[in-house]
Amino acid sequence: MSEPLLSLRGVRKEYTGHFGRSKVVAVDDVSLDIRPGETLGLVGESGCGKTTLTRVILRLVEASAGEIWFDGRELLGMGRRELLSVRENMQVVLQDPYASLNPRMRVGEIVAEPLVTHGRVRRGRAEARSRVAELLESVGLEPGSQDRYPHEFSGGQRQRVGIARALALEPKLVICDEPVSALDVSIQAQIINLMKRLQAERGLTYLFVSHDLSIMRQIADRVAVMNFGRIVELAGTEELFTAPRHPYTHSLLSAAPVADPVVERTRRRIVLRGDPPSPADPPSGCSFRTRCPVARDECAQARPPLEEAGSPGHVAACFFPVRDAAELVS
Amino acid sequence: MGTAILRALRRNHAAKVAIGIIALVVVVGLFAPLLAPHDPNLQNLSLKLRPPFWLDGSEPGYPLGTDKLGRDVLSRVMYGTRVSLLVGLAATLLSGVVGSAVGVVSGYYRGWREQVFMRLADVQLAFPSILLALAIIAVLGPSLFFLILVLGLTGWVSYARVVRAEVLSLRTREFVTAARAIGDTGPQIMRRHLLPNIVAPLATIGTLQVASMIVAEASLSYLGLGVPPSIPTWGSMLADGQLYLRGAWWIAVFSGAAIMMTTLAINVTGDMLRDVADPKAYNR
Amino acid sequence: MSAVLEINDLHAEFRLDAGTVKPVNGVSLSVEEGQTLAVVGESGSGKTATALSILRLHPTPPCVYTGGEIVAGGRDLLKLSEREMRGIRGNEIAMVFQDPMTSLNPLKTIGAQIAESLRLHQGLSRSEARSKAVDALREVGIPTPERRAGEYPHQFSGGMRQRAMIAMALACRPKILIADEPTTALDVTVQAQIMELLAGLQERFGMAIVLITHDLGVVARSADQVLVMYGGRPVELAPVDDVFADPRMPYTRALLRSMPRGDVPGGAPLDPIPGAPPSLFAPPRGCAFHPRCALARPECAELVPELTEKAPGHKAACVLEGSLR
Amino acid sequence: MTGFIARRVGHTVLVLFCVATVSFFIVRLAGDPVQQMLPPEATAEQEATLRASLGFDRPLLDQYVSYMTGLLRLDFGQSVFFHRPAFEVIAERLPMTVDLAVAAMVFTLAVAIPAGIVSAVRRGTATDTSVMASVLVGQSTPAFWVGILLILVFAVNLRWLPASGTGSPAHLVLPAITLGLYSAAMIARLLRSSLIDVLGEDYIRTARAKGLSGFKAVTSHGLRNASLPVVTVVGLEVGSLLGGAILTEQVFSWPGIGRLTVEAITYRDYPLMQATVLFLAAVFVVVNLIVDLSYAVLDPRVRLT
Amino acid sequence: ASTSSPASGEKAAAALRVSLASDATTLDPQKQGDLSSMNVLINVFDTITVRDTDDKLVGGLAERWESVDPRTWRFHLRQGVTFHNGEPCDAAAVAYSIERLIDPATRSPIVELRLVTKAKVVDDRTVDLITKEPDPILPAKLSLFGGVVVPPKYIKEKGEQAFAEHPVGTGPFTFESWQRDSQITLKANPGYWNGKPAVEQLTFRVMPDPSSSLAALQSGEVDVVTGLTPDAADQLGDAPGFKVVTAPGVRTFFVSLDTTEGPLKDKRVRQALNHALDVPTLIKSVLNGAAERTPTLIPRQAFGFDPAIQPFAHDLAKAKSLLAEAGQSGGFSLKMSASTADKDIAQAISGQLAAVGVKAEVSLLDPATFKGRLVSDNKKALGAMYYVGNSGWTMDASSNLQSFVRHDRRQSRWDNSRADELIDKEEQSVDPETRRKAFTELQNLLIDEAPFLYLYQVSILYAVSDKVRWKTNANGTLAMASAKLA
Ligand SMILES: Nc1ncnc2c1ncn2[C@@H]1O[C@H](COP(=O)(O)OP(=O)(O)OP(=O)(O)O)[C@@H](O)[C@H]1O
Ligand SMILES: Nc1ncnc2c1ncn2[C@@H]1O[C@H](COP(=O)(O)OP(=O)(O)OP(=O)(O)O)[C@@H](O)[C@H]1O
Ligand SMILES: [Mg+2]
Ligand SMILES: [Mg+2]
Repeated sequence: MSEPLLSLRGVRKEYTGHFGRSKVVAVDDVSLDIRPGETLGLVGESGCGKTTLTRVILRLVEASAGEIWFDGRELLGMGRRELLSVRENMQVVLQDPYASLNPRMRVGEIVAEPLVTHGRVRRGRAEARSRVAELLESVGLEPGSQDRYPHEFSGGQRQRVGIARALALEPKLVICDEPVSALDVSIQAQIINLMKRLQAERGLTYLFVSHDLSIMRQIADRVAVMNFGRIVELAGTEELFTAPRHPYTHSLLSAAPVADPVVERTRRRIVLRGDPPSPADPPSGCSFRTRCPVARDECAQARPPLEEAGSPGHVAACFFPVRDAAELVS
Repeated sequence: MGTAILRALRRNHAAKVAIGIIALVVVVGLFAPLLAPHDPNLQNLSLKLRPPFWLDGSEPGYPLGTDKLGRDVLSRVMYGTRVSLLVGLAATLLSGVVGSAVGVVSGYYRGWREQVFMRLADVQLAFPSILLALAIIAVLGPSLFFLILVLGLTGWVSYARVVRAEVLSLRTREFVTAARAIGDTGPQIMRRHLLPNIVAPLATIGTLQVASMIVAEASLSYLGLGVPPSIPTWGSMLADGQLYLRGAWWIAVFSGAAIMMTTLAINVTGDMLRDVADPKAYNR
Repeated sequence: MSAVLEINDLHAEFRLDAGTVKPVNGVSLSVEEGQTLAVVGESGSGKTATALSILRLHPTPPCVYTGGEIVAGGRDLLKLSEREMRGIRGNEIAMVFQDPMTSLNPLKTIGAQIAESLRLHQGLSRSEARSKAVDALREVGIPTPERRAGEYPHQFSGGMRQRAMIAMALACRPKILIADEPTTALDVTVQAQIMELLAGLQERFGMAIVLITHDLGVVARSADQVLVMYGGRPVELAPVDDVFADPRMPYTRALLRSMPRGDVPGGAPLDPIPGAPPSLFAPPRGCAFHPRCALARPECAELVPELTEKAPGHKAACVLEGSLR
Repeated sequence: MTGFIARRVGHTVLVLFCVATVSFFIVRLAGDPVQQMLPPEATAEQEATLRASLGFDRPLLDQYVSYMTGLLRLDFGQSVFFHRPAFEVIAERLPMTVDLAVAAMVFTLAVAIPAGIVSAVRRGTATDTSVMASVLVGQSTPAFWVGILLILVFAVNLRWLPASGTGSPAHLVLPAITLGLYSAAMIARLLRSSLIDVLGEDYIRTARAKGLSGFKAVTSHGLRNASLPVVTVVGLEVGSLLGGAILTEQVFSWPGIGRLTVEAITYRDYPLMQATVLFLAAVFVVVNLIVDLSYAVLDPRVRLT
Repeated sequence: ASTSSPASGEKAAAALRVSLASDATTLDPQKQGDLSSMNVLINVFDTITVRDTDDKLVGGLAERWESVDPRTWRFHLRQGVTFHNGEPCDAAAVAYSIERLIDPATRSPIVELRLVTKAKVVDDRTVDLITKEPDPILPAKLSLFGGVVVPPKYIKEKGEQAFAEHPVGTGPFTFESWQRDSQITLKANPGYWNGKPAVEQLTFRVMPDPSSSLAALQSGEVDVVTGLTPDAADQLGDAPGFKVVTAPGVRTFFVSLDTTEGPLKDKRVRQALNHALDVPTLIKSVLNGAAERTPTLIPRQAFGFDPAIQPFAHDLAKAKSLLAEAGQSGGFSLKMSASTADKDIAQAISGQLAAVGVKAEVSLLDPATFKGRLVSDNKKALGAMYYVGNSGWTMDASSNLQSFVRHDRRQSRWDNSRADELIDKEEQSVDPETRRKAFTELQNLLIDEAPFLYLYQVSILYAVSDKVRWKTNANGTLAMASAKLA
């Protein structure tokens, strides 16, 4: 297997509130490898730390601990200049297509901005225009859209602009933080297809964040499940969907509705009890235990480590990995 | 924004009238030397306190009457336009530039810069501006420039606060995150992404402030802290005329009407701008 | 069983300065006691507009109800005075909104907000209303409701807020509950809890639910009948199985095909609907879907199809006849 | 909470320290009380003698240090002209100032709240337009002008109210209106726009869906939410009502702090100028501290940390 | 205070309400130097000598006085005068008062007694004032607050602070109450040595805005409005029941010229400017006639005024030819400072000078700044010209010339050795004839050399309701003892 493009080792991020407000551990001891050319999916519930993890990787927020290796270089200790060169190879597509484009800039300027910042082209030059036109075309927008403002576009088109901006520098890694969750279902599919096509054409590597498991199944090669700042399960996509080990993964899979009334009527669902705990006041031991249908006393004592569970490359953090979903349905 | 303004205008008749008034005022101000029938400072003591043309005792050639030194009220009101607008605009611009810079920097960087600037703003707000005006004008003598300086210096805080609040919310917006991910530096982000997005609220407070600066000039004139007397201003005419309200009311009334109309027009325009700038509040 | 709510050819439009939009354009539907009608459609298709029209909650102006009738409890709601309408809102017909954070007043306690409608409609005293509010919270599964009733919305998690909204809506035992995307803002696990809760409460109290959603999965799970909307018009109305098994409107079919499915292995490219939903300010001529429709015919650009019965109990608005499979 | 208060008190002290320092130097820019005290025909020796006996001949830094150390002992210095402690001179005016400020605030709120509500609820109608137009007229008319017009109408022509002076509640009416007009206009506008924002919030729709009438929804759900941004401005306005009443006090011969400030300035009475500036600043910061604290009362989400 | 309610009618019989533009600073008569305080205190305290309503110097607390030697003035006191608290006003009290005034610790802003070194009690009713140099006009100076007499025992017992809070004098009114910046109430002193005043109660109301004080007069809240400018007085118009009273005053206005440099160095230019001014028109138009022309710096009532001296005639042709002679036919520009209070007149003067090509750019300063610059050691602080007034309350020409003429005086910008000699002569001689001659020569010199632009002495204006009978004296302080209410 090839060297990982991105490697996280023990990454941790704490947010400390001002003046004695309790601290939140948003990302807790995360280690991950992303191989060149693959799509690693990251799922988890709201507030589990997905966005924070992507921002730590992009060094938009400073990690509290750990190491991040990208393309053989350690990111966290880098200075500003060095970081700028890394950024050429690591770009981001953000969630909200309405908020992620500056409403006062023309689409052409938005897409050209990375090129300008990195000195590839000069603002407003013909060369910049033609490069932008190419990029827009590759994401399925008319080259003539350059002179229009974001609000003149629909959500899906805006997300295409966001993707074009991310691709402008021809990065190796694109980090996608919920790129389709703000879009309509009919548009989601367009964007997912586009991203898959671009990956195939350009050999891109994706870190793809979503809370929607059905999208993960379509796009990811491997999926990491995150809960309370930690990776609780990581496996190849099909393996994860067919043979999950962590009760949390099970509950996620079971909760996601399927667009088929026949299936829905026959499905046996795991409905979790209670509410997710507050991040400011996490439970001891395994953080899922308060809602876990199979939790035992041991789960409160210590944190289960991420260990090989079943097939190679499948890891889960549970003292009592689930073998059969029936165990969970009460 | 431009088309939005036009669209808003089509609908908003008050704003149409308001912009018409502002245009008129600007034209009168610019071309006062051509339009005014007299030198505004030309005195004719034998023609003092003549009433406007429709009253008995009026003097031909002085349609709005004369003041106590026999100067033409119409010409003075026309010339006054220049100074009032100049004071209003320049002071607003000055406070706008200072305030926005402070606001953007403290909102974007936060930390010690924010602390320093916000404490400074507290001091400024807590310090009575009249004293500042007096000190500056007493030391440096009355002049247009210092008047603008004083008004400008006392007005920056409102910009700084609004801009800072605006920037605090903008900086968490995703397009700023995107710009940081691209590698834009702080100054680049402030210039390319933050400033263009606060223009609308700035324009709004700006217009409102122009109006209050015009009124403030009048108040300082009343306290004798205005511009040199050779420069006719609405404010000083209003202040002078206050004494004559019962007899020669026209001295104050025409300048007062000019102030009121202009500030009203500016305020209406400002309201319209705010509605345009905040479509959420508008389409409801 | 008879329909507790029946809407016939409802039209509502917004007369804005920038133009007139018609988000509710000939909507007809009916719901029976204990049944759930799901309204689906893309963003901007008029789902919320329809829901708010039922309670006449749109601001007037700019909204004008230009036609149709809304029959509930034997009366046409459009003909009632505002005063009479107030007696119906929250009492006979209640509503749950999408975003439980913004739909609750941040400055009032949860208990007070629930008690408000009890005092209004049932004339209860402050303390009676208060204790009934606690009961209502208990019904929706909030632990220690006595204490929680005195807390503010920000002290609740998202799921709890939505439960509180439901408790508020159900406090007066309405016959009809309109739920506008009640779970969209929530996590899947919490979403499942809420849907479960609604189903349980529907069983207990036998109310009719109009469930507005854009999630076909949610529809599949909870609906009896489905109304599909597109561009402000109803385009398909049928029992849930029929809609999924044999959609008669190309839009519905395309929507179903474009859905990524979590229960089948991925790999094959998805089948998206090209283009974007129509603007309500400048709707396309003819069938609003025709520019995106793979099966469009020339006449689709001219004529606006009515909602007609294509199969027993299965209505669709399309020139095509017969199954689309 | 205690942390918050401690921090804010720290800020307050810092701000007051800066104000004291700035005012100390600024008043000295504007000229000398000795020159104002003596008639022009005084000789240079007479001037020097008086200056020395007042201590203004000492090095500036010396004077600054003793002023600041005096402040620590709450000694604000001795008014040169009034021959009394500056603090006493100010304290004496305080009741009048407070009377006027309170009356003006009452007027302000009594006008602004209904005006703001009506025009927000009737947004876009003729009512809204006319209310807002009058509000704008109020905002663009200088106080000295409003004051004299009120006097001419209500005191001279109608003889309903006294033209100036103090003594009875009737004396308060005209100055309170004059003083409160600008704030009333400003708060009405602010309340309107903030209420319009709030009326578009989802929870207002929720309230209406519950069966509340539009009016009830505004009063029981809208007002308190809309009051949050308004309270800040009310706080700032209280500060300016207490200290900024200069023109109004002048026109109505009202013996308050504003006129004292003008007197201190015209006499160049350093200690008194410094003391009034410091006093006004203190009022301002304290009022705003109270405003911040009141957020916590108004808004349960605000935790003072 | 009363409103316009009918109640004011009955009170009016005994109570007189007078508006003041600003409040007294302190009621210790020796610690103030401002007109507002004096206006009040003149009614509570007596001075050693007095100006009567015809401006003659007459006895106050002293019945008569004489010069014992050039450096000693002897004052014979009136008998049986007591302070309001019953304390006798005897020679000891007078001596105490003078000594208190000249003691630096008192920090008195009253400067007239600068030459007095000592007050000596000769007997119970006789006091000698010793000066370090001859002071021929000392008795006149004592008609001002330099000659105020304060109660020694009261001050010693109650302290300075209490005295200022509740002043006790020998005057026609006793102090009642003081609400600062609002009003001061006095009561008639039944035991006043000069007879009980007709007015039972005297109230001073502080009203800084002239428009509103006139409004208060019309609405019946005050009976007398003082401190009016001609413009303000004009506003009362012909409202029935009220009138504006004009009384001759001594405050004399002129424009100081910087004769030490620039075009104004040339005496022809200075004469030209004097000819260019049309003072009668200024008086008529800008001051509404409320002033009287003065040929030089000396008002008519003052000792030393020579009625033979003719003022400059308004003569533009002559002015132009003089300018041409001086090589200034093209005109020139310079700055003219004035206090904001004199805004109009300064502009009008500038407007008249413009007729001969002289551009005098008016620079207005707030009164305090103006005064600060006027008395500063920088004689150029106010520019080449400034418009200023001089009170000259002693009604002796000496006071009018004192600080402006002799080259070493603080406000002098003229260096003329003959003038200096003449000043020395009038200031040091106690012989009236010698002094009169010196003044006459000085006035001629002032006309010839024209180191100033000579203007006018302004009248004192006040508005009264018809029921008030009262006449002010020329120094303009509000001695109300003689006032009556109809
Ligand atoms: N700037 C911040 N300061 C303090 N806490 C933060 C900050 N940003 C995020 N958090 C907290 O960190 C935790 C993780 O947040 P994060 O945004 O990474 O979650 P997420 O998985 O992306 O959630 P979502 O699905 O809602 O986007 C949350 O509890 C959040 O409240
Ligand atoms: N109050 C209003 N004023 C003007 N236009 C409105 C108003 N409410 C709705 N509309 C218009 O009606 C159309 C339908 O809106 P509606 O909210 O019903 O859509 P929806 O189907 O609920 O979409 P979503 O899934 O985004 O909630 C929108 O395009 C909107 O422009
Ligand atoms: Mg996120
Ligand atoms: Mg909706």
